[in-house]
Amino acid sequence: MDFTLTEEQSLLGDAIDRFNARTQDSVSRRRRLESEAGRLRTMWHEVAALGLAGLLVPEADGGSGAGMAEVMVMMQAAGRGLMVEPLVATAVVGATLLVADTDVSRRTRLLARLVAGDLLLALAHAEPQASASMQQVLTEARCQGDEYVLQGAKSLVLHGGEADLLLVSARTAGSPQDLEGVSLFLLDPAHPGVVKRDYATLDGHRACELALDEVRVPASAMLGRAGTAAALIEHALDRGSAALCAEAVGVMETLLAQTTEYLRTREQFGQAIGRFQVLQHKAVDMLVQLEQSRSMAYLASLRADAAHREDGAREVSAARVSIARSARAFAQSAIQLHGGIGMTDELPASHYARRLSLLEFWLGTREQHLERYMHLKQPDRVAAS
Amino acid sequence: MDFTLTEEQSLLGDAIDRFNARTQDSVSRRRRLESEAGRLRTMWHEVAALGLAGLLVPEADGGSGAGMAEVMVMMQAAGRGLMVEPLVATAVVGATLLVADTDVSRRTRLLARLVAGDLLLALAHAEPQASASMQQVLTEARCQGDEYVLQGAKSLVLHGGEADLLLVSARTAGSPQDLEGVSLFLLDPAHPGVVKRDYATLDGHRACELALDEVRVPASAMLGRAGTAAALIEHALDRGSAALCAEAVGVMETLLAQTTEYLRTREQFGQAIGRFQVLQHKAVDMLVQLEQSRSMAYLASLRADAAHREDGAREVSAARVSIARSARAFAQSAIQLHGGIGMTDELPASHYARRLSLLEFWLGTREQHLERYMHLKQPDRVAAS
Amino acid sequence: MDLEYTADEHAFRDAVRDFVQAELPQDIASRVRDHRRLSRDDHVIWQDILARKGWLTGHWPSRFGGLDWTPVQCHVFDEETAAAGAPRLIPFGLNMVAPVLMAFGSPWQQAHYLGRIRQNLDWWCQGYSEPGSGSDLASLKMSAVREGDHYVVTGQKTWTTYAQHADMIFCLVRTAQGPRRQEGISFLLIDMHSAGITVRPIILLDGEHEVNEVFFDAVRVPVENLVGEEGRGWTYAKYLLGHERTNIAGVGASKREVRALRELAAQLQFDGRRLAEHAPVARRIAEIEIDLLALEMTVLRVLSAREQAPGPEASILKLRGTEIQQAISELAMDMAGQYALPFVPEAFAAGSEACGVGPVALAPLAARYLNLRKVSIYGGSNEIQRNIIAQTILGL
Amino acid sequence: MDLEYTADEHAFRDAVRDFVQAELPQDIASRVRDHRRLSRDDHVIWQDILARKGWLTGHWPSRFGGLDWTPVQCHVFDEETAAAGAPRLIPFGLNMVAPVLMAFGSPWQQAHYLGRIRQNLDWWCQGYSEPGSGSDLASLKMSAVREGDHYVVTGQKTWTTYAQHADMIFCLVRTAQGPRRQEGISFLLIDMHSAGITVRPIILLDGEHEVNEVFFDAVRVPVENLVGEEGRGWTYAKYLLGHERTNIAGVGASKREVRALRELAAQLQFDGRRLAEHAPVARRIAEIEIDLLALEMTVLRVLSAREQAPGPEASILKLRGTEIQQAISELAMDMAGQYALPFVPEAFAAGSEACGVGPVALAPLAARYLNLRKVSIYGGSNEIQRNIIAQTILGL
Repeated sequence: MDFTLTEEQSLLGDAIDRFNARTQDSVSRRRRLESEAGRLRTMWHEVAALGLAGLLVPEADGGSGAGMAEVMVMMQAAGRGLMVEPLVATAVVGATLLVADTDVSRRTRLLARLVAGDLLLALAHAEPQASASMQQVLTEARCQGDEYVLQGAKSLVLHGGEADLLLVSARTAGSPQDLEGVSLFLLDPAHPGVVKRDYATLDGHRACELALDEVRVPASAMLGRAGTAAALIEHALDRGSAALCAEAVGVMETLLAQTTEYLRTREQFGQAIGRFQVLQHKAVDMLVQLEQSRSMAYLASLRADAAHREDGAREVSAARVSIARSARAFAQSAIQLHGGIGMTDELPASHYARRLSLLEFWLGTREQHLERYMHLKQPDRVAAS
Repeated sequence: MDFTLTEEQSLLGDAIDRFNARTQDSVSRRRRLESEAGRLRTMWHEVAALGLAGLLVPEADGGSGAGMAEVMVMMQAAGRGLMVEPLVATAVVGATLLVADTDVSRRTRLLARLVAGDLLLALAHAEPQASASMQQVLTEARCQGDEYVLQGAKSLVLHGGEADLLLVSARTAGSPQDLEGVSLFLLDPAHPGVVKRDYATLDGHRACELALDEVRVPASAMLGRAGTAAALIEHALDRGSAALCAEAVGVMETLLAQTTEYLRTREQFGQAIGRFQVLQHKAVDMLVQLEQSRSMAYLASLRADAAHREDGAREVSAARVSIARSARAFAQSAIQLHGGIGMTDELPASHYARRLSLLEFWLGTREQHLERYMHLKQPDRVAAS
Repeated sequence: MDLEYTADEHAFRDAVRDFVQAELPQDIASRVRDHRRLSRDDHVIWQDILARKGWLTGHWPSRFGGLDWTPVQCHVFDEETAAAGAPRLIPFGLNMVAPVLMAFGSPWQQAHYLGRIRQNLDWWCQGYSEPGSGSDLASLKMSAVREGDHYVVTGQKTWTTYAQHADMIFCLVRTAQGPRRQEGISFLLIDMHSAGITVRPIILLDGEHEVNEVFFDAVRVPVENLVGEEGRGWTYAKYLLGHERTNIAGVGASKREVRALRELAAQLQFDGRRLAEHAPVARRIAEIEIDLLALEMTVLRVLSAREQAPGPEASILKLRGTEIQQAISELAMDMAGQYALPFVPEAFAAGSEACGVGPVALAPLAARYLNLRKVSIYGGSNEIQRNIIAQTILGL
Repeated sequence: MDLEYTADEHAFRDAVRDFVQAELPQDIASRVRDHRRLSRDDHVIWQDILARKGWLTGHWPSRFGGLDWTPVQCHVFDEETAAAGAPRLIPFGLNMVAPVLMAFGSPWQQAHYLGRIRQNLDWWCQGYSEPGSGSDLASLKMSAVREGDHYVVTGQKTWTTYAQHADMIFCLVRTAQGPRRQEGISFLLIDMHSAGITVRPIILLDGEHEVNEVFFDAVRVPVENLVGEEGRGWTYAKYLLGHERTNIAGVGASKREVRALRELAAQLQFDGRRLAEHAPVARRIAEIEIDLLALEMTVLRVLSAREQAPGPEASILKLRGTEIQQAISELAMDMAGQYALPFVPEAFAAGSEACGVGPVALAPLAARYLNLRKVSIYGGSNEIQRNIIAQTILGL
């Protein structure tokens, strides 16, 4: 059992920190987000040049051939710098799906574009109907000759607006809650019948709603075998979840540093407010939340790396739940300890608090992950064994 | 709307406080509890002499003709003095039931004994099977000629061991969850077939388990009409619940005073520990819990006084839930603020904390009251209107 | 002891309910209920309606044109107007500067300013906080120098709620330097339209523009706008805090919000059932409802206990009131699930049902959750409230 | 980075599991699992079994007769023994005085006392706290006056866990008065069978006798029982706190307790269904389980990060460990429902299934809840732990 990072991993984190110090600030962040894809894409090429876009792509395909440990390092740094680039959508979830493509020539072609930073991806899986299960798929794909006709709606497609290629889950057989019968399609967002509603999210990212009305795609648009995509999607989402866990840790790191710095320098009643015991203890609880979250981010990353196993899924959801609870309390304390200034958009800390507060709603809400945790069978031994 | 006590009510509280100052201390309390009924009974005569046994008995029957406002005053004082006398069992729940007796001569005779302090009562209603409903009755009373044969088991009969007369709920018709079909029987604890298991409870009171094996009683042992006792029992238990609410407030009053006194006098690191902001804020939260509980005790008392109505029941359960939550946190803080000494049996504060911690399990647990609250229909306007 | 409302109080409730039903514009009410942004006009229109009825200042003493409402009447009024979706009354004139003027104002100030407040002619704001002063109010620096029959005011206020709408501001200013910081503070009424005043918006983390910085550059204020004596401003400010008739616990609005939670839970689906049947949600609603009931009883107890305004008990009401408001907003956001995420500013505006993403009621919930973080900070942070209780009630 | 156990660690786990299964007396294990009272013998028998195997001191360095277990091995050992229902090891000799003797003890002390601890020959207890000293340990007063080759010790210790069973006590005593209270404190080993020692029980609020007052009336202690130098006791005490190898987070025992919660929930009925299907209970169990998983990962992280003992991170482990222990005991009491109430002391003793009221597993749960209030108080209260973290890690 070993929690230490390799030198390479540490260097990766440092490189991203340096990159962020140069590029990430409130103004440029907002500009990138509010602009159309152009500006975002320029930055994404720089991100790709750091090796981040192809982090999970095998070396044989031109990528870094890294695993979830490196994703954890990357996402912690992304959190520290509050990056708004679509790392989770493209480099983690998207890459995991593309790597699994069995159409070798397409796989090679797309991975090359991915690694080069020329391909933004988005998984369109969640749907408007709230459900305890993250695996519910109502969207249908009817087989007609050598075509499939997609019909349905997708919600909260992370960075779907900017994506060059959508990965859409749809049901080719079975009923909404079945694991069997879910297939995955590669879809050009400009395809006839695809209606996108693109919007900003409160935590500084972007998403879209997707309406699919009689969207006809060739059978070859399918990734993998018909009806067998559920496990792959779950695995990709678990990797996305692990990435969010790591990002939360990074966000907390910066936010705790900002908060303690404020406590040390802000004076009231003739002394630094960090001298007040109640504020000290609140900051201590933040540290405890951070350290628990860090532990859970390790667990999630390592479990999402292994071949997808049931106890892996359970522990990824445990990590999401644990970090969601910590993050909620942590963000509340950070704002409270900053006082009025912590409520303002002017202060970077409030952006970190906002991201931290909303993170738990992406890729399965806390409620969904808790239900999933409770319903997955407990293995004989729970932790790390 | 008026929350002020009358002068008479204030005097009642003062009289009980004086009585407790004279009679209630850890040693005598323990002796009374550990002894057989004798010693307890001597004290009970003194309690009766204060007018407490017959507080709810109409003046025409020799009682004080008081209402739940006076019960609130009495129970707050009982809580302040940590009385272990069976006020709830006899003077509140028992008296409420006896007053409803339709057999006039028996009613007159028993109420006279009650007022004089010569009659200890216990309602045997709860049963061993855990249920969300407080109204479940599995114990059966089969009618055989002009007799009933009782068969079943009762649990946690508050002060059942000392009682001269048991009031036993049993089903003469219907199925376990039905409100219809529940009857109430007066039962001599020495009756053949009645097996009592008497024991102390962790919060310094006593209770018994009751096994009823082919217990034959005459039809006249029934109180009220067959099958109609559920509403009466519910009303009596709601009054008992209101009394427990008021007692919790009294316990908190003393315990908060003991705690703040300790904070003011105990020194550590060269100053009174009450100077530490974290401890101050914990004490403040205790005060807030006390004041919220006080408000809810008012509400419970007044609602349990009125003719029994559905929104009354709902608000009594709301009060029990609210006070249970406050009491749990309050007792924990009281112990924590006292440190090690708060853990010891030697310190009176620990007895108060123990009572406060366990109160929520009597006459319906917090869980049962919360379920009841949620299942009773919400009236158009909730509070105090 | 009697917790039932009297017949008079019931009659009053009916009168308020009938009036609100007849007079409150429905478009305003629906914006309030749906947590949309309110315009200056929304507030002014509703306050004008109340002013015409005399109810804007029903809680004022009759000698200042009020109706001598009892505390219970005030509570009933708050509850009924909030339930119907009325905007909260802007308190700065009605409940903050007014009591100070009644106690310490000159006859001219009373006649002029109280009259205009009663008729809803001026929008007031509060000039207390300064950059760096925060909870430590007495450290304020904004100076007022006497020149003839004017004060010349220079400095800065911050966190000034609705300064962008205001006609008047009441300010604590420093008129003298002394060893005790509380001395040398004066209480000044300043016309927001004066030359030299600049208002700069502060955008909150939910994108809302509620508070501002207000800059004063040699603003000339007539001396008749000094309240009471020079140098006694700190005393008046403390008096204000103690006599603020604002419904500090916010019970009426929270009751409306809890009803909204119930309605939302009844509408939304989760796993094909109503969210209201999802045990964890049902339980959280019930527990908040019970907390709110306990708070309401405490408010009534405090109000009934004395004719005059509550002292440190107000801190208890503020603590619990804000904790409950935050708990409601937290549950609401949780109920929104993934639809907590979208941020479509147009969806916050009036009549914009078409713009949102997901069920329209969900659009503002996460922003509202973030916005309500403020209630445990402003008006004396909850830490300060606990300090006050520890010192004044517990004697620690 | 690799969170899987190595093959060696798996083999070690299997060895521990097999040994415990073969050797742990079942009557002792069932008393532990059912929260019954343990006798002195229960502890001694189990520790003797471990001592014979060499595992009582597996975590000690080999030069003192230990097995040089890695931190991960220690964790595995704790987890497996706790899971099987082994009594916790009495830490005062093994994990508290031992590291001090290894670092500062004389060769004779090391040979004599460490040897006897390894063989489980002495039951040790800890003499730190005094009446009035509480968290402010340096205020201690018990005096030791040098007379020839003895110290004469007079004073009182309190909160002394299992003093009634102990053969030896290690004490902080005052050998000199000085301006700095920390100076003048010495570290002394005292035979509990010495003349002049009286042990008085302190009964806790759950009726349990765990702690004691210990009175010292001119007790004569040979000077060779002074550890290190006179007047340096405070340094040794701080070293002890930093090197305490006690499993401060109690993960193994808490995992056993969570399993017990699950079993209880599967047995008990509520409304005719298993309590495990009652959503609020199922959810609380899940949340505790998740908290415990996070704690376990943190323990492993801290243990793996360094060969030497954790510093201020230990405070984090203590905080979360005790919070989780208390949360488990709270849920267990709630699950007992009305059967939380009966207090039948005989039901706490061994083999007393017949005496209880209600389901036998429920009898000790409320008393245990009350008893576990202590864990956030002793060993440095959780407030003190937070102070430590604020100062040493956050630099506030």
